[in-house]
Amino acid sequence: MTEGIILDGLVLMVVGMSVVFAFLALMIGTMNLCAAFFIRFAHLFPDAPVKTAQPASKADDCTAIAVAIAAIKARIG
Amino acid sequence: MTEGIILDGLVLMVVGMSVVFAFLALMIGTMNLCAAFFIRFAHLFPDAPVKTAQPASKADDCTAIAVAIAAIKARIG
Amino acid sequence: MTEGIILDGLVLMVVGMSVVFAFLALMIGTMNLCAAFFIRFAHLFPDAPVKTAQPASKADDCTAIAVAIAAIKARIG
Amino acid sequence: MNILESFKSLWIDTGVAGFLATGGWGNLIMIVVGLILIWLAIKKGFEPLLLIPIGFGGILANIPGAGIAHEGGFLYIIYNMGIASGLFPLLIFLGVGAMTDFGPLIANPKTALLGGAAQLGIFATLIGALLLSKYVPAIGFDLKDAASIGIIGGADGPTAIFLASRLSPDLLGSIAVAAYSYMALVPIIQPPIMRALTTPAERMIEMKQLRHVSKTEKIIFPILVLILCILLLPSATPLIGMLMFGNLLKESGVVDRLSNTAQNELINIVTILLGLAVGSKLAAEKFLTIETIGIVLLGLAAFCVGTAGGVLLAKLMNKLSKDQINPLIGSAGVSAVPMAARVSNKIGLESNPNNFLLMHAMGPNVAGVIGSAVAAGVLLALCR
Amino acid sequence: MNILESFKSLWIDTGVAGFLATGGWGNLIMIVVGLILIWLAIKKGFEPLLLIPIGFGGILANIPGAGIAHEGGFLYIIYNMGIASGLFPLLIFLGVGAMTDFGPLIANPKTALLGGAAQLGIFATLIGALLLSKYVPAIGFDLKDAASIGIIGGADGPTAIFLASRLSPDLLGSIAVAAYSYMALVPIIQPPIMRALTTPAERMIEMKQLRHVSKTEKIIFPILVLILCILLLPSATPLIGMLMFGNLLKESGVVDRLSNTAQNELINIVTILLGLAVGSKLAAEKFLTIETIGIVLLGLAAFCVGTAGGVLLAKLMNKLSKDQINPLIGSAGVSAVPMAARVSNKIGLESNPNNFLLMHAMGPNVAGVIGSAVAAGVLLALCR
Amino acid sequence: MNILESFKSLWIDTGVAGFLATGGWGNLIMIVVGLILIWLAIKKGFEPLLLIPIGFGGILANIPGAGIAHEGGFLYIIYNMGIASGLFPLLIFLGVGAMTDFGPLIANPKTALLGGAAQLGIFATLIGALLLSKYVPAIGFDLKDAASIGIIGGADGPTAIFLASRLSPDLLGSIAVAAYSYMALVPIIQPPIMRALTTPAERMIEMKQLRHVSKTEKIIFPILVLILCILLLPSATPLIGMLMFGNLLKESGVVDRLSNTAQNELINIVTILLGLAVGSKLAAEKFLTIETIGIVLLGLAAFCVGTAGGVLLAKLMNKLSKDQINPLIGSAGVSAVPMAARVSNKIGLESNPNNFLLMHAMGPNVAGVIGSAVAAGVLLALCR
Ligand code: NA
Ligand code: NA
Ligand code: NA
Repeated sequence: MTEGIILDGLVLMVVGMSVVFAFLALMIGTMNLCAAFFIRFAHLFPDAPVKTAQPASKADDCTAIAVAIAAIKARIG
Repeated sequence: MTEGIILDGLVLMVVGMSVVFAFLALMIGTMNLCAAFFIRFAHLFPDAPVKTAQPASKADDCTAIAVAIAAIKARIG
Repeated sequence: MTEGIILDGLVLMVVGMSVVFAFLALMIGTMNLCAAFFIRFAHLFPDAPVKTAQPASKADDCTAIAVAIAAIKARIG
Repeated sequence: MNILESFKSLWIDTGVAGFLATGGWGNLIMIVVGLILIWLAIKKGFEPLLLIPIGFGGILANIPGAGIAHEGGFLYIIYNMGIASGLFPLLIFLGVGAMTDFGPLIANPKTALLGGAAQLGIFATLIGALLLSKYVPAIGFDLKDAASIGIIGGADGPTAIFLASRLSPDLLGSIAVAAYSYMALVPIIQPPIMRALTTPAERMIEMKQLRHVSKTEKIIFPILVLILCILLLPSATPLIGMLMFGNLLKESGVVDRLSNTAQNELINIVTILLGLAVGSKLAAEKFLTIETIGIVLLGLAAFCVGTAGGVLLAKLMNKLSKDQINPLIGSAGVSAVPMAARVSNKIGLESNPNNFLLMHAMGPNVAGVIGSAVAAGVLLALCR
Repeated sequence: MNILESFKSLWIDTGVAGFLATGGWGNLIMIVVGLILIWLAIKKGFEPLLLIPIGFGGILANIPGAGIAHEGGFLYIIYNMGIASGLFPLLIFLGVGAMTDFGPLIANPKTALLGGAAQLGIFATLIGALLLSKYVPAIGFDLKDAASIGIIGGADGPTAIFLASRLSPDLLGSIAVAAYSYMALVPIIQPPIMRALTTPAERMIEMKQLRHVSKTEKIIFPILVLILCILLLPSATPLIGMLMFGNLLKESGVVDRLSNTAQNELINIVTILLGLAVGSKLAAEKFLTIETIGIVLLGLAAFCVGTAGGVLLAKLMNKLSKDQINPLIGSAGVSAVPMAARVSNKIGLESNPNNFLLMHAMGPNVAGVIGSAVAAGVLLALCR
Repeated sequence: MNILESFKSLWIDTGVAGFLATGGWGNLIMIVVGLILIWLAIKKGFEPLLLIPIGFGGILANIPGAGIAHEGGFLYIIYNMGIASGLFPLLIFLGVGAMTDFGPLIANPKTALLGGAAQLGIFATLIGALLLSKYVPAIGFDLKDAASIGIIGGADGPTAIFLASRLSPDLLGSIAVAAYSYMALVPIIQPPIMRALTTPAERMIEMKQLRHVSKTEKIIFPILVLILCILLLPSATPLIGMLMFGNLLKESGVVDRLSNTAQNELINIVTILLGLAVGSKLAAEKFLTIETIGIVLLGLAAFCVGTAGGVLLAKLMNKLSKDQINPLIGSAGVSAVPMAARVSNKIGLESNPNNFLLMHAMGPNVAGVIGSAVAAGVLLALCR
């Protein structure tokens, strides 16, 4: 039986390493696809940080108090 | 029975909106009383931020270390 | 019986105060030993703040990004 | 254990196999839904603080075989710890209270009524839900479900989550998603209604400067509201109580370290966990139903009716009261703080470039939060 | 469901109806008590960080019908999570440890004895409580209650809450309120006693400058105290252990991010929840009794005896030791950090304008924290 | 109750008596072990953020009679709340994700394979553990124990704690201590292996500048990895999911307040509690065994094999791929972020003073975190 358990260990090693490599290989593949896509269409994705509605609309705030309140629900809801 | 449940909905609407308005109306009333009171006796409530004992007594602190320690229990207890 | 409980209180007082003083006395004793030791060998304990490995090794960081990442596992994981 | 068996058992556990198994397609769709929520949050700025965690929680909850949202799973544990117990929404209300300035409401109390009128959306939607379940065979909302759907009209996240978690937890996911999505859409939903119900002349009305509010009044306000709530509607005191506790921490001026923690670290930590836990309720079998479509439509109706209610009462008050009221501030009564108030300000500026309504709209706006908490209290008291 | 019935059922649930119901007046009074605590905290600066949450929790706990402090209510949940388990007071001790500088004690170890003498208040009060319950028929404190009341004399919040939650949870509310109130009153309670027990000459004594304490000594101190506590009194190690763990985080100098979080966000979050949970123990039926009056009087006695004990031992030590000790620093032994040390400093300055006792008083002051934790350990060990 | 009896009962409870009682010596040794861990953390800078709390927790857990780590004790409560439930390691992974920049990996994807090869240490050690328990009578590790020991080779704290708490909680203490200690020793363990397996020529290889990675790619990456994990290995999704959730919070750029809290206050609070709870598993009867020596030796082997695996694959890839790869970055695949990457950089600079490998090594380094989480998923799926 202890034989058996050592074998189990070997099985785990084979299976485990294969899964790890399979996972990472697939990850690399998709990342390369992504990369290719983004390098090809880079112009479509200006690197400006994404904006949320609220900082945008913060423009029309006009008093200090408003800014204070702006923190509320828009942030948390 | 489904008739009944729709009626229940109408009942909830009537009761609910009345309670909401009653609550807010009472709130407005008491707020107006408050306001009247405070506008009348404004001079009694100087708008200086309320002080706690410890900032007050911080006066007699004389070393940096004391300030550090002052944070302790007086803050939390 | 209520007599008994008052006596219990007195016992607690005697025992309690003795333990409190015993504890603090021992504490004072060990602290004095420590102090004696440290005053004797002060030169062995330069008062420089203790350093951890990572700030030390931060030296060989060469890009902003590295500093950002430096925060990770070395800190937590 | 042998290699083939092991690979086979791993294969059976894979998501691929899971999605192909019976019912698996549902999980797949829900994961896509979660991704859409995340996309809306990041690219369209839809309430990202809530919709990113909710969307992510929805994805995690629908991973076949992982059981993250089932007994023993960590989202299940977080849900029971914070939402089934009611703690998370209440702690968020604590932080919201510590962030809220009731000054504009104290300065012009009567605008609070607008925060009441806007709650019409809640009850109208409740009836709508009951009618739907009567006439649409595929939909079967009972009174509790209807109440939970109605509260979407409160346009207030924690209140909706608190009520739904008490009355119909199964709908919590879709209700929270609808509530937060429509809050994000307020700038698109409200303006047409506001324009339709007001005349150019009304939209140009300038309101007189708000009076100064003293520190003492601001300290007394939360206590006063709490006392009123205790006297009239104890079932609303957990919500109103924590909101006012947070506000008292802020206004008292003597416990800034507690107030700051409540409105920053504490609310942030709770938001992350609350979002994930709400997402864990986006189970395919509950979400992928005609009922969800019903909830989405009803939620939209709720916002519209609430907006209309607020604007119409504002028109009426403008007729009756001695100093003028611009009806545009009525729509702010739906809460959705501070978005709705900003919308009032924006539409006001369109027709009168130097008419700043923001501060005037903040009154009904924060009153709307109180109003929907009160409405939730009534529903809790009568639908239990 | 019909309109009249609904209004009636809502009316029955109102606080108004609740207060008019049998026993309701008690809740009403407790709510007033809560408001008074909040008023004292805000207007008089009575330990606001604790008394605002405690007062607010007391109000919420006494709302008729809301059941916020009963099984299923959120304060009930918070209480069990944090106080019944003992976690909250220990986490606060963690933060306190991270905020405390034991340097002045390390520089002048013998002053630690003053922190011992001041614990006399604990045990004297314990006996007082037993005498009261013997001679006042309306009062029935058993040994555990007496011990919990005595610990008020420790002038240390977390220790009092930790001990009372273990020995007599029903008295926790009144004990915590008494402890924090008297801590706030230290500047009023102590000076007369200090003046009465000292001669003008003694009050003018100047003490010699404290020696410099090295970083290494400060790192070793918490470990040394923990080891002593392990060897002598394991029952005190949860309290002493967490206090010293916090202090080690601070002094080690290598985990500042943990130390800062422990003394800021973590302690703030726990303080909010702890305060509310303690307040949830201010139930009318427990609080509105002759026993509470007893506790209030005994608490005052505890502070007075403790102060006297410290001062008298200081006088004695001044006689015996070679370098002089100003008896005014003895009163600081009651802990109530740092208020009591400030009082010593203040009274000292009165009789000698350039005699700064603050640093000298910090030694007994922090030793008092250790002393009361040790006393709590003895009571836990013998009263269980 | 009388004085002598009381003193006697206190004496029986003292640590002194406890240490002298049967089995007491074990507790004493464990307390010394805890002190050594704290000393290593403070004086040698061994992962102080974890080893100080773990060491302190170990001391508290071994106080005779205090029962701090037994049912009802506060460390027992914290352990069940946060580790038995799996929450703490997952919340730490959330914070780690929010701190991690996957840019270098996205810029050079193929280096991810190195993060796979280094996981060889996990499985080799697993087999080693089984062999040990076969040939050493005093050691009896079952498959679950072996898997938990193997994961030390993952060189990743939260992953090790998460897996061990699921498969063999009794070994958690020693496994966590071994994992963190060897992570701290990476700068000593890896260099000789790296030098032995590489030629001077290889060590001098300069790699070409990494390309710029756009914001959008960084946002898509965590979602992509999560989807892959869902499709292939749901058992790893709690770990990978929270890691990627944290990273999404960071990269999305729209929820900075959540991201900041996740990587600061939240992770700090959890670290303090996690460390104490892990320490509570340092019970004498479990730790003072031959098995612990086995774990320590196996853990070292795990790091060595992992390092070798990474370096050897890097050599191979360098032969095969068109643009050169410096084998020194292979060792970074063991994770131990960012220490291992720094080591690669350091050794690289030795043989080529203007060859900065840090950024190139960060790719395998962060890939190693993903790799060990995947390995943990396989072990969870097959050893349950
Ligand atoms: Na509302
Ligand atoms: Na004390
Ligand atoms: Na790894």
